[in-house]
Amino acid sequence: MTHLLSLRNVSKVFSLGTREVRAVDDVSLDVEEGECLAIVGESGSGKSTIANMILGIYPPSMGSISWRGDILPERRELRHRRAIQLVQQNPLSSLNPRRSVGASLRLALDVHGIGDRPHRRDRVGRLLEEVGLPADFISRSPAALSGGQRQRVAIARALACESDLVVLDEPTSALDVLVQARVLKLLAELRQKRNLTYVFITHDLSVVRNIADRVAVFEKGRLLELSPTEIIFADPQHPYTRRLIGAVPVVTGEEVALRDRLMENENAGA
Amino acid sequence: ALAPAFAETVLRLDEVAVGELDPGKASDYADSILMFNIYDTLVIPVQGGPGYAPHLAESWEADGSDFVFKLRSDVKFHSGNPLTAEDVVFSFDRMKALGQGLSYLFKNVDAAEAVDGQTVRFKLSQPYSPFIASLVRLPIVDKKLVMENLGEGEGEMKDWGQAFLSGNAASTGAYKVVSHNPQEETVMAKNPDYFLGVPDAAPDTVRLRYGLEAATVRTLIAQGEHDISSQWLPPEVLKSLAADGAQILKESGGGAFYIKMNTTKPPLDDVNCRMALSKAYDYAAGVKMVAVTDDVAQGSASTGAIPVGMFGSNPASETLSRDLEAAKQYLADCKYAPEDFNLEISWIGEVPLEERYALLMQANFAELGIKSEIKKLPWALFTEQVTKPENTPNISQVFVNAVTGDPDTLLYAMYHSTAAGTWQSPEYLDDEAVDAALDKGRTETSDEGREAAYSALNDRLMEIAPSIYAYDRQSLFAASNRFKAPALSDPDKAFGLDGFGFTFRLMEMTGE
Amino acid sequence: MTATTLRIADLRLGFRTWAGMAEVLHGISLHIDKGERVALVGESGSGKSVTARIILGLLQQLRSARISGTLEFEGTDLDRLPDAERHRLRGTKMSMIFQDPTSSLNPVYRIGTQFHEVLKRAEPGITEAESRAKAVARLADVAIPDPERALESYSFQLSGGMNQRVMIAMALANEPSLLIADEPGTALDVTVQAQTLKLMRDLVEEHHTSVLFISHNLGVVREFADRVYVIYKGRIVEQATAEGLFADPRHPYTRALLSAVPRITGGGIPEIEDVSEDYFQPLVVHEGCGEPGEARP
Amino acid sequence: MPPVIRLLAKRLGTSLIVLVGVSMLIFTIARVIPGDPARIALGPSASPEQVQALRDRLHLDESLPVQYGYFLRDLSRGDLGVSLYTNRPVTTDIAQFLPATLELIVVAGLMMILIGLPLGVIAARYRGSWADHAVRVFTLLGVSAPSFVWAVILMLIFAFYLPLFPIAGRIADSYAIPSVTGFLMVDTLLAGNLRAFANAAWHIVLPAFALALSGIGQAARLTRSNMVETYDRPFIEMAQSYGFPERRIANRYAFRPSLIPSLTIIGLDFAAMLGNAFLVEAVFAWPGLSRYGVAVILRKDLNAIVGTVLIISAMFLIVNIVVDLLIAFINPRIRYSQRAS
Amino acid sequence: MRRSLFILLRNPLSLTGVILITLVVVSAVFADFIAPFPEHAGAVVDFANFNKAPEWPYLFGTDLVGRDLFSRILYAYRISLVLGIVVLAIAVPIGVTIGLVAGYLGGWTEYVLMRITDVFLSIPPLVLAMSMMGLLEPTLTNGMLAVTAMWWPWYTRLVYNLTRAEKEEGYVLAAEVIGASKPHIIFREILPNCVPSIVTKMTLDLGFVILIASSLSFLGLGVQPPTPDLGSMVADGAKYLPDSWWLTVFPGLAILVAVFGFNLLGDALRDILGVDQ
Ligand SMILES: Nc1ncnc2c1ncn2[C@@H]1O[C@H](COP(=O)(O)OP(=O)(O)OP(=O)(O)O)[C@@H](O)[C@H]1O
Ligand SMILES: Nc1ncnc2c1ncn2[C@@H]1O[C@H](COP(=O)(O)OP(=O)(O)OP(=O)(O)O)[C@@H](O)[C@H]1O
Ligand SMILES: [Mg+2]
Ligand SMILES: [Mg+2]
Repeated sequence: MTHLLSLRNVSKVFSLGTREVRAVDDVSLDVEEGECLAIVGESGSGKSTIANMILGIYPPSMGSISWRGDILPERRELRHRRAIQLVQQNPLSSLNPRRSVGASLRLALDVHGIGDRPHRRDRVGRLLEEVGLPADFISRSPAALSGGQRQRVAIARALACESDLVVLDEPTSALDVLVQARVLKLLAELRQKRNLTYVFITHDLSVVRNIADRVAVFEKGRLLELSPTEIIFADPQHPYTRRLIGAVPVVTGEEVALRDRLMENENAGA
Repeated sequence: ALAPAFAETVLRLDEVAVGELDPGKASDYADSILMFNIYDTLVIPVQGGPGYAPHLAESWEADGSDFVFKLRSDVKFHSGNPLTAEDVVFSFDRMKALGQGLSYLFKNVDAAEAVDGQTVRFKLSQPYSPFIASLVRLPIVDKKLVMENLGEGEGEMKDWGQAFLSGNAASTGAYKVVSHNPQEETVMAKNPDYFLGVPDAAPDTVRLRYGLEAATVRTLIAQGEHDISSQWLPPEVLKSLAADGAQILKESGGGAFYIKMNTTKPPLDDVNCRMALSKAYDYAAGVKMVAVTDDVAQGSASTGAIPVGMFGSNPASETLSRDLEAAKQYLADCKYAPEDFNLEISWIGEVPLEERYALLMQANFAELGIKSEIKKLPWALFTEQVTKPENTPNISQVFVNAVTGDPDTLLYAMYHSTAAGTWQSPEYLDDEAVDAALDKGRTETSDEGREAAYSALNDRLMEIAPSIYAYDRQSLFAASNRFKAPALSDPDKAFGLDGFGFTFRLMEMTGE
Repeated sequence: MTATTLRIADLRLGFRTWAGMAEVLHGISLHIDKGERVALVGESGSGKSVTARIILGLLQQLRSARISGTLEFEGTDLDRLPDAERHRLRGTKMSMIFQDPTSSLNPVYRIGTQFHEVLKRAEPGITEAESRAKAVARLADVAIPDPERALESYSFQLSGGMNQRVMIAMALANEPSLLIADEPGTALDVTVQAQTLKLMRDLVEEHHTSVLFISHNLGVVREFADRVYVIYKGRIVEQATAEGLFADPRHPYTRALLSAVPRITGGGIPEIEDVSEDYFQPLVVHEGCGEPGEARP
Repeated sequence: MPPVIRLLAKRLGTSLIVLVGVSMLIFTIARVIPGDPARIALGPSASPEQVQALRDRLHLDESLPVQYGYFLRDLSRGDLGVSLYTNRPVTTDIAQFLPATLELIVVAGLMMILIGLPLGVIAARYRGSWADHAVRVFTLLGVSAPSFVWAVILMLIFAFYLPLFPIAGRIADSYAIPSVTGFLMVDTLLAGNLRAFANAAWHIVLPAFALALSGIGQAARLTRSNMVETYDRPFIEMAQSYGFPERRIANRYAFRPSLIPSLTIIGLDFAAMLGNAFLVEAVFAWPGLSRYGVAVILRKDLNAIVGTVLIISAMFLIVNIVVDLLIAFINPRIRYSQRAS
Repeated sequence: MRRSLFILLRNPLSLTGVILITLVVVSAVFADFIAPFPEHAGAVVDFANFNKAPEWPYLFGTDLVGRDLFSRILYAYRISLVLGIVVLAIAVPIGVTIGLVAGYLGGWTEYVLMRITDVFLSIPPLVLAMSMMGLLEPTLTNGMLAVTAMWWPWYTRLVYNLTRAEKEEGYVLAAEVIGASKPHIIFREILPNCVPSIVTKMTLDLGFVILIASSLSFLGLGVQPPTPDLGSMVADGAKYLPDSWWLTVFPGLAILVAVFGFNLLGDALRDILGVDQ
């Protein structure tokens, strides 16, 4: 059986003048068709670097990435670009402020020649509706949208390519809770409907708990553990994972209980 | 400090940049002032009359085409070296070898040789009557000093002392160089050991500044910070200064303002076209432009090719004037139609006054239906462009004067066919009658003979109109009242050579 | 009866803009007793930060701002105070901590220099040496391992967590009676944030400092605050003790807010509206949580 | 401080590359200007043989790269060739005229900093007030006329109508100051002649101010806009919330970080003065490099053109390196960071 | 639109700028109708009325060949504006393209392009233009070329810095992920975001081009007579100070007014377009 995407011994080294930073260190993991794989870790742990390598923004320094069994070349072909899409953290900068919503969405259609020209406009309208926005947003400029709306446009853009895999790099961390909830809901629904695969990058474990099938925990560029979500939260193997979960601010008593239980283990383990 | 009565007297004047101190290269007005005061020559012009008087030479004799000079024995260079015939020979050889500045004046001199310590012989290749006059342009250099200071270069004479002489003097003159900065100023001080002595009244120090703006000079004089302006002040500024009480000094050294037409390029290769232009030019307006007061101007109406007062000139009363009708007739005879014209009228960037003449011509010629465009040329580029007839503008403007005071030095370089292609001769005139008259003028020895030759020349030049003879030039200087300069204010004490009026030893400081 | 450190009544704020007047605060009232930790929670743009800035008197300088209402600090009406007096309160009696600790410290001066400046607020004549000794002690309080070195450093040479501690040490250095914390540490990693919040909580408890704690994160508020005001679009919609609020949220907005927080125990994402008419329902005050001087329900 | 040394080394390297580029560019330009330099230099009466001899001496008949090779060879010996115009080594000429220009530029630069920066600080601190508007008008006027127009206007007012300042020159004739450094204001002090120093200073005021005006305007505008931006940064709000005195916030907390981006541009302005000095010098008869520069270009004096431009560009690059070092000094981030940006 | 108006009207200086520029442009465009002596823009000589102080009908006096200065200044504006616009029309596309390409592509391309830019930047603009003018005949066209040669690097520098900042923005990443071509990203995505800064700088520069052109003609390298040119008028008039002050003062003020106006307008535009720096 081939995985949808697999990373084999992938490392990424950045050189800063005389110093080298090993942002990702010998990571191997597979993404299965249709799943939502969460990648969690603290700032600087290499999450975005992994995402960028998956997207082909830059190649790995070592190791390989393969798509449905084929190793991806350094210069991606258009079909690979189309297959893997991205939703970024900051909805403010991810849309070109000087182009209308419609123009940003059409770019994907034009580049990949999706649909015939005259019908592309309608297609853009349908995409907007699919993410819960009125079709007349086509001519709006991003500046006239709220954060949540922008994030929906960004999602629509990822959908436009009819891709198989969407990498979501902290897609909701800049949003208010209410808005976050709705965007997460939308993402879950779309996954269902379109049979999408997600790589969901976040530092918010409470989000992960509610959306991911499997969780990969990163620290300083290394993959610490990778397990199904249930298992991670029931019985985290790594003290670092426990610390992460223990630090999540919570609002209900049950949650406190779970946290306390994990912290106990942690103390016992130490 | 010293009491005012004994205070050092300073004379301050200015000229255009840049002052050339090397006698082998000196050529323009600023250089002349330096040469006439720092160096001496074998002869000098007679004050208040025509002719040349002995100076470093006690006497001379012409021997066919050879000239033999007897030198004074009491002359010492600033270095203390005595003046000998060797120095004269060296100065001549150096001038010829460098081939720059006014060396062309000595084309007809084959060699100079020292007969003995105090006697020099010049051998001319042909009879050349202006030769004596040319000698005022051969400053005598201190050979011994120069030889001690030769710079890098090839051959026996290396650089001929060019590096040394560009910043130092090796001379006998009434003034010594204190400091010399070719961009800024030359400071000169009295030479107490001058062989003729220097009167006490003459300025102790002279500061010759270069390249001051007209407005600066105007204010400096008004504020008592400057003494003599250059001759290049625009008439308006002279007017303002005169109104403020400045004295106006003048010098007419046999020069004129010529508007020169390139006779090799269409349409001005046709004499009728040239005649048309010279008839269309508004002479009266041109003279009015340089008027300072009702009776003083930087120029007077011209009468022909030769300035009034020189051999061959027409009487002062026969002034040229505009004749548009005649111009139209000439134009009708011209083989080019007016619409074929697009005259390039150039003017020298360093002489802003010429811009006005360019505009005047443009307006004048437009009345004949002739198009023209005005082109500003820096002097250096102009002198280079005129070396090729095809690069030479249709019309150029130049002020020319007789560098030795002799008409030959004014006219030969302008109109002889062999002299074509210099800033003086952008006409590229090639006319047998003119050449013949010019050759006659320089070989004739009698005054009558020369008068006749140049008169014929004048007539011929009026006939074929290589130039528009715009006006006879007179140099005006605005000056403070701190001194007197008889050679520049009293016609009876004037010299017939441009720049010689600036002999500082003849000036008198009078105090504030 | 406990003394009230800060009392705000009917505070209104509008900004003049090119599109006319933009009303930001629609008459909010709140108070903080001595030693009490009060939170102000609400979504982005609801008016939390502007409230903090008005308390410090920073917004008053802005010419486009129009402010009305009462501000009382330790019993004195701040608006009646001469400017100089009011200015003197800043950094001495009131101090503030900001969201992003690293960019809140001046990048071109050493921490020690900035600390000295802060200490001079309370004690203008303080010498370098004295201030250094004091700063070292304060930094030790916030568990900075090598305080001497930290003082010699620039902000960009320290980690975000360290800078946050430095900020806390500075804010408490002059023993203020009111500390305003505007989303402290939300720019930091969760683990670091949790640690510094705990540290801050211990310190203010020790010094009996009153705290106005501003946040959009209900979880953080629950761990830190005694009492909570929920603000929605410039209006306080619910006020209650922390316990009371989380146990029994009564305003529709608060309820929506709470249910929108994903639970670490799982349970999926609930269906929620971002905006609803219900959110504009009038203020709900829990028992014993009313404003002083007002009739309590 | 190794990072600073590394920064310096890197900037020097880059500057050297740029300087080579400059020399190639100007070398080419100087050689394709129409006209025969040898003919211009020797004048109309020189014979063709003499002209050819000079052409040979200048290698004018070789190909351009070969000529450039000769140029580099001479340059490596510190020899920029001989000026055809003054017949002196170009280095001598430049050494003679440069100090006057530099003195003018240094004084103007000081004016730019000492007047421009405080104006900017005031405008930023009182932004929106009448003081801000007044500064804006003043600085805008400063940048709105070329320095020669200001030179002429200042001269007209303060030298002609109100003869408060001298209208030309560097010092009154009556002072004879031995030239040591070429900087009159330094030489007068070295000579211990305070009156001469005062006189020289008095001469330099108008030209320097005319030259500085646009720089003052630029510096003030830039400082203002950078400071206004800095005022929006969190650390200023923090300083305000701690009640630091407004003056201190303006003069220290907001000013210093704002200076960092301003300095780069101030460095460029300083360099622009090198060019503008040409114009001001012409008006005030200031015996600097300008007249020489204009004259050599007009006379196609190859060596002098290349030499002058090269020296001016080198000074420009040096100024920029100095500015970079200054920034490194002010900005601890560069001083301590491992990477040199 | 309403916001722009608000910003303009709020600031009296911006309004002044708009008014001044309107005046300048109107006088340039309608010089034929406004100028009392339109023919004085060319080669006219009138020695009966030369060097006259301001008096009716010569509002600003006459020059040394008797031409009305006021008329000549109006026509000089025309030349200056044309010059400014042409120079920018050539320099801006060149400079912007190089800046975009260097900033976006990085690596060797960036190094080479930016060092070339540095070469042009490190020759003082006036000196560079002078050398260029020495190379070419002093005509208006060549004047424009010379000014263009010294102008483009400033746009390269500006756009290069902007591009490097924009490159980090998410929308560029988004376009790359989609697979958009480099030209598309450079010209369709990044360039539009640089436009406000470019337009603002162009407005400011229109003034500066006029300044530089004046400086060139002050040195005698610019427009040739009889075409009126503000810089040469100041330069030529300066010789007649203080007596014939009008020859210098009015052209000088004319430069001041135009450049001042463009500066104010540029400032206003910066506010309206929300350009920082
Ligand atoms: N282009 C780059 N050049 C140099 N270093 C880089 C680059 N991109 C990332 N790094 C470094 O690599 C490490 C990992 O960065 P990365 O952005 O992947 O972290 P992250 O987990 O996404 O963090 P965050 O939660 O803050 O987004 C960091 O130390 C970062 O400084
Ligand atoms: N100077 C100002 N001029 C105009 N409007 C302002 C100004 N400052 C704040 N506002 C507006 O006031 C409202 C409240 O802003 P405030 O900063 O208090 O929000 P907040 O609750 O702190 O939000 P966040 O969680 O995003 O920090 C916002 O809509 C903001 O746009
Ligand atoms: Mg990241
Ligand atoms: Mg806030």
